[in-house]
Amino acid sequence: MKNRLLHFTFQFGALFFIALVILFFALAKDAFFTFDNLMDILKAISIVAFVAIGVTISLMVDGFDLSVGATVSLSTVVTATLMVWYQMPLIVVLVVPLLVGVVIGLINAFLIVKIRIPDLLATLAVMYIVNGVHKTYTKGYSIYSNMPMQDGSTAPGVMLKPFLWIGQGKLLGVPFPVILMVIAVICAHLFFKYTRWGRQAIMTGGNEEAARLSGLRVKKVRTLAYVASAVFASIGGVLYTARIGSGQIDAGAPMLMESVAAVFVGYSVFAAGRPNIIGTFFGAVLMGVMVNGLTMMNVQYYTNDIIKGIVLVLALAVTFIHLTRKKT
Amino acid sequence: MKNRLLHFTFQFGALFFIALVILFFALAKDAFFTFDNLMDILKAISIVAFVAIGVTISLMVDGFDLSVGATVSLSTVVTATLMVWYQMPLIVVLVVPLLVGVVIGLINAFLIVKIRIPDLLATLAVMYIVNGVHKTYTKGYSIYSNMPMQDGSTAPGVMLKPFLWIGQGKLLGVPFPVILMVIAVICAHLFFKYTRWGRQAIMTGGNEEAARLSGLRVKKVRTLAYVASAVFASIGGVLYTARIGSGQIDAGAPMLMESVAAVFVGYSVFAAGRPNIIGTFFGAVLMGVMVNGLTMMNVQYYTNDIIKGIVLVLALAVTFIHLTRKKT
Amino acid sequence: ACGKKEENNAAASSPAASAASSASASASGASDADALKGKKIALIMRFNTGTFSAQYVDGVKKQVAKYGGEVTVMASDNDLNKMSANLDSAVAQKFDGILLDHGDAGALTAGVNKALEAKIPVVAFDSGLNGIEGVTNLAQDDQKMAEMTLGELAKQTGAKGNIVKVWVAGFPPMESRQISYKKFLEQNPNIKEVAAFGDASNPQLDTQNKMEAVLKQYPNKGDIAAVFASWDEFAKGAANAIKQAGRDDIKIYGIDLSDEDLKMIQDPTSPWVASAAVDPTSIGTVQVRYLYQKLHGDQTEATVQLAPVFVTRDMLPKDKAVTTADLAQYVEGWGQSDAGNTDYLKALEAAAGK
Amino acid sequence: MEGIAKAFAGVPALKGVDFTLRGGEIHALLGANGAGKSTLMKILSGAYESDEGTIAIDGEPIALRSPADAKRAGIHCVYQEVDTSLVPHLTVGENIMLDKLASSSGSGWIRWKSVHQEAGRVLARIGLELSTKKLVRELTLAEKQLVLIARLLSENAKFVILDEPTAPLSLEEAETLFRIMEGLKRDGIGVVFISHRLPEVFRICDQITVMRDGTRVWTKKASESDTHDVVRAMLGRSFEEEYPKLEAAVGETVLSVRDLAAGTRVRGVNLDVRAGEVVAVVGLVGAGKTELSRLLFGADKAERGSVSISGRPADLRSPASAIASGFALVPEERRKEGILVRESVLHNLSLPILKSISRLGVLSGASERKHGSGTVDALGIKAAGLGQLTAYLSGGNQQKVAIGKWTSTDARVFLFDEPTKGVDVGAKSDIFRIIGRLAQAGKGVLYLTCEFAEALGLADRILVMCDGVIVKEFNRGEATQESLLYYASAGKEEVS
Ligand SMILES: Nc1ncnc2c1ncn2[C@@H]1O[C@H](COP(=O)(O)OP(=O)(O)OP(=O)(O)O)[C@@H](O)[C@H]1O
Ligand SMILES: Nc1ncnc2c1ncn2[C@@H]1O[C@H](COP(=O)(O)OP(=O)(O)OP(=O)(O)O)[C@@H](O)[C@H]1O
Ligand SMILES: [Mg+2]
Ligand SMILES: [Mg+2]
Repeated sequence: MKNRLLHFTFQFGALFFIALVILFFALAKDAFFTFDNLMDILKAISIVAFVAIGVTISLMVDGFDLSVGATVSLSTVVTATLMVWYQMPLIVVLVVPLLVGVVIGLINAFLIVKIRIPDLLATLAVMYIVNGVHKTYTKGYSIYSNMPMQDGSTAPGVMLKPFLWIGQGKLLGVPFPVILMVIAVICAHLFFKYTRWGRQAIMTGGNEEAARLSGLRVKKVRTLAYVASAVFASIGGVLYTARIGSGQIDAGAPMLMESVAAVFVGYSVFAAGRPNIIGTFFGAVLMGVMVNGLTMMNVQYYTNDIIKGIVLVLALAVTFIHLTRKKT
Repeated sequence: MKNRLLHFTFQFGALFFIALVILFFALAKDAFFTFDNLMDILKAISIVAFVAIGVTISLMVDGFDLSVGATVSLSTVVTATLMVWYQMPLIVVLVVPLLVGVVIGLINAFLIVKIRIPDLLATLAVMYIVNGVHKTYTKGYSIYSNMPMQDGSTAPGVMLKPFLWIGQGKLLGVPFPVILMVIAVICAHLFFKYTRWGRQAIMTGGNEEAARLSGLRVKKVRTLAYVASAVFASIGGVLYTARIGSGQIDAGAPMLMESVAAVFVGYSVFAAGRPNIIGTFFGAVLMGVMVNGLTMMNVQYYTNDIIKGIVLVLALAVTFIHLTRKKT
Repeated sequence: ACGKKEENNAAASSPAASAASSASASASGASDADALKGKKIALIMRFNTGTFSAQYVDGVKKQVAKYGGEVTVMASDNDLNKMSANLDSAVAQKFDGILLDHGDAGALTAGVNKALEAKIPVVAFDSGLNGIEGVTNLAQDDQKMAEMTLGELAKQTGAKGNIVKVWVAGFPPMESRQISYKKFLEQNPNIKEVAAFGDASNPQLDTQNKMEAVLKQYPNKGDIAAVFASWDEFAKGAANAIKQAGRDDIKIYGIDLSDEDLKMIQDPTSPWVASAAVDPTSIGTVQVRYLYQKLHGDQTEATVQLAPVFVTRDMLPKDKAVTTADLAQYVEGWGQSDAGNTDYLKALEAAAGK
Repeated sequence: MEGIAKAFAGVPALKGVDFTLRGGEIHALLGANGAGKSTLMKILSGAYESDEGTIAIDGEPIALRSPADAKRAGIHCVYQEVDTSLVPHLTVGENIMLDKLASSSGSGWIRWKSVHQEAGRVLARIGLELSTKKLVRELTLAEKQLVLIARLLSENAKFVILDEPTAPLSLEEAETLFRIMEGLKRDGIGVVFISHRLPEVFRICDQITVMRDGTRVWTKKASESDTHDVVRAMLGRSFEEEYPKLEAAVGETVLSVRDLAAGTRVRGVNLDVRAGEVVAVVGLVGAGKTELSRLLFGADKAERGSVSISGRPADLRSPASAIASGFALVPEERRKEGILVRESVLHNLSLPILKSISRLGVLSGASERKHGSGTVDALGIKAAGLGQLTAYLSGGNQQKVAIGKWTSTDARVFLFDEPTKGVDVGAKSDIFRIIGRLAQAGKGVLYLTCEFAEALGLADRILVMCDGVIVKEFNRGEATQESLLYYASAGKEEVS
């Protein structure tokens, strides 16, 4: 009985903790627990959630993709320039950044799978390169509708309305990016839980050698995982552009740490102790709730980080104290 | 014979590569290969080198300290405020930041060794906390001599001359921070190569359980490694303050990635394929040479990152293509 | 303020109808003051690093405090997505007024419209929100600032020689400054840019290191005439490098000015001799005043240009340290901006001060 | 298989080996540690690619470039290193069905219910009672081995390779395995069986191939050969499998354990070991031997009980303090616990004695090397050099390194947990000799094993452990295999 209870605390400890944080803010501030505000929170995390899903996938195959932030940046400016500089139709604007993601994923995979550079090292190098590429491409400028070009002329294009709707519109009262995020989370979760390819990725991450000996083409699996990671980051970049209505240089730089934090909090959810999609989603929610709630409480902005860090530690401690107890 | 040659290329490939980069810049720009400029390069990397030594140590015990950047920031502002706000004597100004480092290291170690939160997760959380602390402490202001205080008065202290000399002075024509760095690199290298404790750290990193069953106090070793990592970062922070003559908020934020890049390039040096002090030093040198050389060549600032990334990839590829060949 | 006045004709739907001041705008000072006390104001910032930023926040806070209100600062870590989320959240929390610091139209338009619908007045600083009716935009004239400091550069160098530019794109004010810079180069064919760099993520140390490399490349006196630092964080780094190298032939002309910068400009050994700037504290002050005008129900200008002031070392006293607070004694036009002040606001200040 | 050759980093492991397997036969592949058995089988199962040579099935040449190719050809393998083929954080069920899940054909959707049902059926076939929902990382080594065998049975194999499957298994479990192998044979499946336990080889195998130093020595019918033949072929010299018992003077009690307990695995153990005495603790798998050794060594925390060495209470708060008190442990899972595989032989050997080879903390390279080469010579460790990574040593030599690192310490009590698992007969008798010498040097030796024959041959006293307690004590010569088995399996009733 006691053991059951313990197991329960442990399994749902982190979720309970998130609920507690939400409850706290709801009691402290009336404006917090309103439909609109909760939607605002979800909308705010939607971009990070996409990037974090990508990071989760790379971690699932026991890799680590440090280049996601740079990929977000590149995809952001590519999306914006396609509209502003080249006046491309919507479909091109949506597809090309994903192709860019595929290319970055393949480069990462090539370095890691073929050249066998350890992932942290390889993706760090790619991070530098992609950061350089996106800045060189725009010469360091942000991209916005009818921006003045360097030759003195004015860029012909504007940010397309339907494109901006992707980031700012609502469907049945729910912000569209939130809908996209929820769909992505559910699909990714089902994929990794119930499809063979998803399990193959998890096997590869759990023990690459065992997976290989079971006849799995682990190189292919890892390659695809890196491509998926980069493509999710690209989607994050497209959403970012649609959300803010311009292409910002270095927009993705803060995304890396934020998404990693979400993924890590996700380790605690359901006491998985491992990267998992649902956990990542709740991790992103927790971070979003914290930022929103703390601002409402009028906590000095510079103390936000302290509280965020402490909450992170607590969430992690709940899980890992237990995971450890269980083992020994 | 052929094998020997291959082995040689491999072992010294990365060093050769660095030499090549230096040669290239030397041929391209007369001013590059002068004593003064080389000293400038070493001076420029001295701070990153200290931080990177810390990161190397945490990686040696199979950990990863993401909090070093935040530690640099905190130590920077602590150093500056001790002089400017509190007019402390030099010795206090030098010792207190190191104690701060010790405390951060102990917190990291507590979370990792006691609570058993995986290192990336724990140090990420600590990174947030420490970043919040240093901003809260200074309320977001930079710290400089006789700064106006928020209550309208003027801070009583100034940056001490002998303190600034640490970052800006020269000894026998060599910048003092360079001397410090060289001493630190040599000592750390000797420590890990020739002392019992250094060996214990490396063995703990190799396989913690086997090391524990061989009688090593692995918890102590890992704790000390995290403390060392944070203390090196603190020294980096102190040097930072001495170099720029003021305490800047968030000064350390870019240090994390830069030092990690140096450490990773270091994996290639002598084909170690693992963290090592000398490698880290050369990694930092390579990065410093690139920044300096590219600035001299007046390369567009936004392409710097691309070149840096490509050089990183090449340096890593040299090693890991070979390491892999060797194994199979 | 030399801003152009634009009559705001959206009287009916104007934020003037804010709940707190539904009384007519010509009501007596005392009751006005009561109605305007205790307001909750949100300040949403794109980034908040550096002394300049800190002083700006200070200006806002102090002014709101003078009016008996309370400020919540929402920082966005240079992430526009976070900034627009913060704006959403400020609207959701029904703040009485919203101040924006930087950002851009694309990211903020939707949120600002939401705020206006909710009858929350918005005053923006350097956010490029000119297209939205009902928002007062403060802007510091970045092109003018660059012109001023570059003009001084030309004057002191005799309009010839090699110069170094420290600049980075990606931020609207920077991009405006670049426009003036380009013009300047065209107009002064004898001035040649020999090096250009800049990194916003690590401005000071990176500039210091790179400047050292450039100095080594041009080791002789006279090789470099001057440095144009488009941001004070860059100027600090460049100043350190030049000063430590003992190259007193090179002068730095900067933009922006904080207390920290002022000390460096005053230092006779420092190469940094001039900077163009708007007083960060008074930006905050003026911005708050306009917000309170709106709260009071007044119609305010759509655009308020904050005139920059040019400060050179020669203007400053040699014998005492000057801060931005008392700089006005030495530099005309600095920090004295009475822009946006009204009688009832003065009354409010007096009333809330008690 | 014909003319198979394979070299690692220029060092040949196989030099042109021929090997033939027929359907419906159990073919034993024997050889000393490092002979190349596993390497040959890894080539056959696609885990390695051969440098030279051809493989043909039913006369058709076939290219085996990956494990997937081999599986398509019906070749399935249970690898020697159990942990390399399991995914620890997944369930038993998923691990059993791993090959199916990894295949690229069939439906993309997984029905978890049927996965667990099917896995449960196979487990029932091998008589293992285990929830298919349990995580593999919580299993014992034996259970892991059985999971791998279950995986094999879930496939439609034409050829089956079992690389030392019996090493971690108890006698009973091994019997079950033999029954399964007989079944496979009846179904016309060809089975390769690798083992260092010669008696079982002769019991169940039809053909025997012996390898030495990367070459095939001969292939014979099992019925036409005997242990002597095989051992001579393996080692290149005549050799009597024996347990060389070195006589040692028995002295004072060095280790005394009273009522030691922790959890359900060790429930109050009392025992004494005297100087110069080899005491064996025998028991079936799961009896709690490993747990006992870990408690004594401070690797796990005891709940109650007292332990003293030479009359002084031992400090068992950590392995480090246990070592200071005079313990040394050669753990069961050598690759994970005994040695650091990514480190050199030299660094492994010097690990516990870093203090004594350093002055003021500075290591003396000369004395480290002297100690290293001394130990390598004394124990007959076969390595390319002191700088070789232990990962590339054969199993027996790895085990010698795991023992060798303790021989220069001043430990008074040596704990050996199954030190002969996966070790060839030559190395095994080396290890026994080492243990004998330790006893002669006045050390107390506690030898934990499930190999009754070893205990009978080696020990001065035998303690039978069952379900966490010592149920019976025999002096040398008193016990037989049967009586040990009786107490080890039925002892429980006698106690309670
Ligand atoms: N991955 C590898 N890299 C380098 N050398 C290896 C590798 N694998 C095996 N070897 C070497 O190849 C030789 C044959 O090893 P193998 O594992 O086939 O022996 P084995 O007959 O299975 O021995 P055991 O009975 O101990 O399992 C040994 O000398 C071993 O050191
Ligand atoms: N709570 C537990 N959960 C999972 N495994 C456990 C637990 N407790 C002990 N074990 C493992 O069970 C195994 C069996 O116990 P133990 O090793 O003590 O018996 P043994 O007689 O040594 O068996 P073997 O012959 O397999 O070594 C040990 O390897 C131990 O790691
Ligand atoms: Mg083998
Ligand atoms: Mg055991």
